[in-house]
Amino acid sequence: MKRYDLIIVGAGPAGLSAAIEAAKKGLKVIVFDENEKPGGQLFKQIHKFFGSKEHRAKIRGFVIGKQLLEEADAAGVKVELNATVIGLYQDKEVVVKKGDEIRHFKGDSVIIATGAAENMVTFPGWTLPGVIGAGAAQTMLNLHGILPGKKILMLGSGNVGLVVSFQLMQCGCDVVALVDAAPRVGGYGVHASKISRCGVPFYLSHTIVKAEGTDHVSGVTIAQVDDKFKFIPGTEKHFDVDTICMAVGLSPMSQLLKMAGCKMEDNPKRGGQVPICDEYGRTSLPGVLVAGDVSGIEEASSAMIEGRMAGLVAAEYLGFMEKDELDASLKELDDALMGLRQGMFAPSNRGKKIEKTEEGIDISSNLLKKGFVSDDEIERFPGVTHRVGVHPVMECTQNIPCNPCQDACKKGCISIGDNITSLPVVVNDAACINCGMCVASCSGQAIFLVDEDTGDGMATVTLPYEFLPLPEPGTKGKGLGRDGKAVCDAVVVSVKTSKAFDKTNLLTMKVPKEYAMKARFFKAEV
Amino acid sequence: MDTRISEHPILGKKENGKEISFFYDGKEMKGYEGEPIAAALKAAGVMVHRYTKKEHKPRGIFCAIGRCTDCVMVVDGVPNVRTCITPLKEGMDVRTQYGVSDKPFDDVN
Amino acid sequence: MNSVNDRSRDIGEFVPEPDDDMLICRCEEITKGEIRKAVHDGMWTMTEIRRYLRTGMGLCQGQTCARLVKGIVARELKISPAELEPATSRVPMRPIEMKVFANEAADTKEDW
Amino acid sequence: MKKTAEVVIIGGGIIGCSTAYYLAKKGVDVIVLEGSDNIGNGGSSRNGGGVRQSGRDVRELPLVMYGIKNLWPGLSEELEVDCEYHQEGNLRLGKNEEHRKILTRLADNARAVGLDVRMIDGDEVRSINPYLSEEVTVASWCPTDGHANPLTTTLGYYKMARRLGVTFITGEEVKELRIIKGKVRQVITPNNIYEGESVLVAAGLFSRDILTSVGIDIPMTNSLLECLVTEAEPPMFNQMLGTAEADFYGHQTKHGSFVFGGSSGLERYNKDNGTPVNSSKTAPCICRGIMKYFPDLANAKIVRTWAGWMDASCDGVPAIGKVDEVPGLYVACAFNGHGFGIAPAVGDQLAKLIVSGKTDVDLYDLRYDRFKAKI
Repeated sequence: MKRYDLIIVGAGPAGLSAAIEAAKKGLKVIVFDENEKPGGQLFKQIHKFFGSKEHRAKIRGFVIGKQLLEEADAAGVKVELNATVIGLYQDKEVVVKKGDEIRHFKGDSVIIATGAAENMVTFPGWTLPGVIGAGAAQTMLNLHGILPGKKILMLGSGNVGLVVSFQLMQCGCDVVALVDAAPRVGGYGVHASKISRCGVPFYLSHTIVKAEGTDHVSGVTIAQVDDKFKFIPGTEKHFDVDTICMAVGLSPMSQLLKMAGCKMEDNPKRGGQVPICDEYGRTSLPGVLVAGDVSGIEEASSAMIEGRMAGLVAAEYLGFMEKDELDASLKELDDALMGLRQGMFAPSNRGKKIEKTEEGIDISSNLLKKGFVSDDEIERFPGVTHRVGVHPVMECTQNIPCNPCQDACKKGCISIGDNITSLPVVVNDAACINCGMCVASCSGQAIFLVDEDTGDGMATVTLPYEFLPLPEPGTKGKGLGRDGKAVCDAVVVSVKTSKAFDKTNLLTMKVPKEYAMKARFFKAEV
Repeated sequence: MDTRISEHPILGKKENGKEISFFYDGKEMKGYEGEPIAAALKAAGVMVHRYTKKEHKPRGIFCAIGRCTDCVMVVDGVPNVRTCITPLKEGMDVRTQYGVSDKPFDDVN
Repeated sequence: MNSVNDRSRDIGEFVPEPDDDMLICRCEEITKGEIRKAVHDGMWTMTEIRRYLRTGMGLCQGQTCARLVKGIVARELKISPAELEPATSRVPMRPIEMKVFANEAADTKEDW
Repeated sequence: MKKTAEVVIIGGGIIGCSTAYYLAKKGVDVIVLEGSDNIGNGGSSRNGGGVRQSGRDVRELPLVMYGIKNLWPGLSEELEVDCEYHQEGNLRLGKNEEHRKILTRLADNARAVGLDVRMIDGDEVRSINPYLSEEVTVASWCPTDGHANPLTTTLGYYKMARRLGVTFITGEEVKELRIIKGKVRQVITPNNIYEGESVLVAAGLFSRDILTSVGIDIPMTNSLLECLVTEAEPPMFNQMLGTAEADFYGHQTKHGSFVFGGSSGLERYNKDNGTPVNSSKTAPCICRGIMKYFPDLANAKIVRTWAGWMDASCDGVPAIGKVDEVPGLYVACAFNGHGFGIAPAVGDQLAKLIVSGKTDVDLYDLRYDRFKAKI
C-alpha cells in the first residue's frame, strides 16, 4: 500500500500549516481535501485578521490562504483536492475517494484537521429554502460570486454572524436585523460597531418565532425572550426578508477520529465532541494527531499555530527532528498561541460576564446590548482624545489580542505596549500627519481620523470604507451615527485608495463640527 | 439588483468559466462551466431543489458545502446529487427531485 | 465506558408540547415529538434513538441533526447532553456510489 | 435498583428481549442485563434482516418455520412498531453448474422437512425480479421467506417487555454465574449481584465465557461480518436475496435503501479496535459482488457501512434450550449469523420451556451438549 510519512486530512489553515512545518523537516507529506479549492474557510474570509505580525495580523484571510499554499508548494507538500477521505481505518489506513475510484494509503502519522461544521437551531419554517447557514452565505458570496438573497435576517451575534453580515452588505445585500437570543453581543465589539453604523439594528434577547413562506422564505417574525429563553407575548416583530442566515456556533467535525477509535469526550468548552488530546494535538492513538477546530473551536489564527505544532510533533515522532529541538520550537509556538488566547474573548473566559476592561474601564453596555458604543460612553476609552488638528480616534473598547495599529503609525501616535490585549492609547505629544495608515490597518475598522474643527464651523472625519461604488468627492449625503441613524448632512471631501491600504479605502467627509465625534459613516443621497 | 456579484469591493471582478447552457426541468438556462449547479440555479432565481419524501416539503440550499445533502436533485438521471458541490457542465439535465425521483408528486406541481 | 443504566428509572410521563411537530432530522423528516416519545418508549441512547426512528440515518448521516437530537433526548432524560455518547461514526464520511466504492485503484499507480 | 427476579436474562439482544417479552406476557418477573450501553447492540442490530427458512440447516428449520407461521405475521401489531415484515419470497441465486448443485442440495434437504422451496431457471428468476442480470441462470425460490427491520423489531420487543414491567439494565457486564446449593442462582457483574430462579444466557459471543464459570463449554468462535446500506431508491423489489456463493445477501427496505451484507473471505481473521469496525477491504468487495448481479445499482450511493461479531458454533446451528446438568440454567447462543429471523420463535419457545418445561417445537437437535468428536 502506498505509504506517506504524514497524511493530513483537511487543507485548511491547520492542515496546511502542519504540512509546511513537517515537510520542512523532511517528511513526505500528502494533504487530502474534499473541496475543489484548498484553504478551508480562509478563502471565504475577506476581512483582515486580528493578532500581531507573527499571527499574520491585518492580512485578509484569503491572502493568508494564498501565502500558505505558496509555502506548502515551496516545501514540497502534495495537496490532493477533490479527494474525499471516506474513512480512517485501523493501522492508520486512510481511504480516499477521488474521481471514479478509491485508494488506500497508510500514514506513519496522520493529522486530522477537518475543521468544524455549523450548528443550527430550529424554528417553524427552518427547512424552507432561503433559511441557510451563515457559512453557506459566505461560500456563495466569496467563492461563487452569488448573492444568497437580497433582504436578509442574521441570527447570531458571534463573530461569524457579525462578519458575514458585513460581507453581505459589502455585496449590496440589505441586512434588516441581527438577532440573538443571548442578552449580549457574542462577538467582537468592533465587528458589531462596523455593521451597526451602517444601519443594521440589533435585537438581543430576541429570537425567531417562525420563518414564513410557502415554497421559500418571504418573511420572518422575531420576538423577545425572557431570561429562560421563553417568548414574551406581544413583542413580535415582522420583517419582509427572502433569506434567514443562521450563525449559531460551530461543532468540531471529529467523526473520523471516533471512527478510528480515538478516545473522545463531549467538551462544551471545545464546542462539542472532540478527541481527548494533549496541548500539541496527540490523541489516544499513537501517531494520530489533531489540529485546528476539530479539537476545539477557535479562530483560524490559532488553528495555524496548532497546525504547526502538530506538524512538528509528527516530525519528532518519526525521528525527523530531535526532542530538544521540538521542545524549543513548541515553546515558541506556545507563546504565540498564548498571545491569541488572551483578552476578554479568550477561551478561558467563555461564558463569563466581563464588566470591566483590563485597564479597569467599564465596558460599554450599549455595545453589548445594541451593537454600538453610545456617544456618551465613547469618551472614557483611552483611544479617544481631543486635540487641535487631525488626530486618530480609536474606538477600540474591548481587550482583544491585536496590535497592528501600533506599528502602522510611523510617528508613534499610537501605543499598545507589550501586552497585546491592551486598549490602544493615543500618545498626545506625537504629531499625526493624517497618513491614514492606522485607519487602514485596523482589522476592526475602529480607527477614525478626526479634525474636530477645520475653522469654518465644520469638521472632517476619515473612515474606513469597503463598499462599492466609491463616492466621488463632492457627493452629498448624510453622516450616520454609531447607531446607523442619520445625524447630520455630510459631503465627501476625498476617497483615498492605496496599495498600502489593502482595499480599505479612506473616505473623508465634512460634517458640522458638533458632529465630529458623532458621525461615523457616510451614506450618499439617493 | 442582479444575483451575481459583478465586482466585489475586496475580491474584485470574478473570473467566470465559459458561459454554457444546461437544462432545469427541461428548460434551457445559462450558467458558467465549473461553478456549482446550485450557484447557476441561484443566479437564475431557482430556490426549490427538491420536495421531501414524507411531507412533500420544499428544500433548497442549506449548507452550500456538501454536508447537509438538502440541495440534492436529479442530475443526468441520477438522484441525490449534491448540487452545491457538483460542477456545472454543458448540456447537464438538472431536475427537481421528488422524494427520490424526478417524478412529481400529485400534490406538488 | 459503560455506566450502569437502569431503564426502569422514572422519567415521568410523556407530556405533549406545542412544538412536538417541529422537524428535527431534515433528511428522514423526524419530529421532536417522535424523538420525545421514543425516549419514553425506552430509547435512552443516541444509538437506540437512531435505530428506532432513523434520525441521522439519512443521506447526511446526522451531520445536521445529531446535536439537536442529543439536546432533546438529554432534556427528556433530565441529564446533561454531555452524558450522552454520540452514535458511532461510520465509513463512508460522504455518500459514495457503489461503482466508485467498488473501484479500488492499484497500489502501483503512481500519479499521487 | 431491582436485583432479584424469577428469571434473569443475560443479553439484551433480540433473543433476550423476545424471551423477556414472552415471559412477561405470561406474568413472569424478569430482569435483563445488557453488557453494552445499548439494547440490541450485537448481531441484533447489525444483520441483513432476513426472515428466511430456505438455506438453513434442517436441525433449525422446524423452529424458524414455526415462527414464520405463527409469530411473524402479527408481530408489528403485537409490538406496536413497524417491523417492516415482508413475506414475498427468497431468491438464492446462482450462475453456474456448481451453484446449481449447492442450491439443489439445500432445496432437497428443506423439502424433506416440508418447506416449499423449488429450483427455477434464469428466466423465471427475472420474471420474479427483473433487475437481475443475465448472468443469473439458476436460483432456489422459497415464496414464504421474507425480510424485516432488525432494528425496530429488536427495540420493539424491548419496548413492549419494558412496558410489561421487565427490568432492563444496560452497561452491566456479566462476569460469572454462581451455583448455590446445586442450582444456578447468582449472576455477578463488577458492580452488582443479581439473583434468579432461572438464568438464561443469551449473550452472543460472550456466552461462552459466562457459561465457562459454571463449567459449561459451547465450542464457538467469532467472525467479523460487515454490511452496508445505500441511499433511498425508488421501490424496486421486495424479495430477500442471497447467493449460492454467499458473497452477498440483502433486500430493499421499506425506506427505499438497500441493505446488503457480504463477505471478503477475511471475516474469520479480521480484528477490531474495541468496537466492531469495518475492514477497509470488505465493503468494496461487497459492492463488486452486488454489481455483478444488479448492474442497475452501480450508481446507488452507499451512505453507511458497519460490522458486527458473529457467534459461530462448530456445526453451524445454535445451542438452544435447558442445560440439564445445571438446574435453572438455559442457553440460546451461537446463532451463526442467522439469529434474527428465528428470534421470535426462540423467545416464544424458551418462555414456554422456562415456564412449563415444554415446547411446541422439539429442540433436541439444538441442545448444548451435542458437540462430539468426529471419530
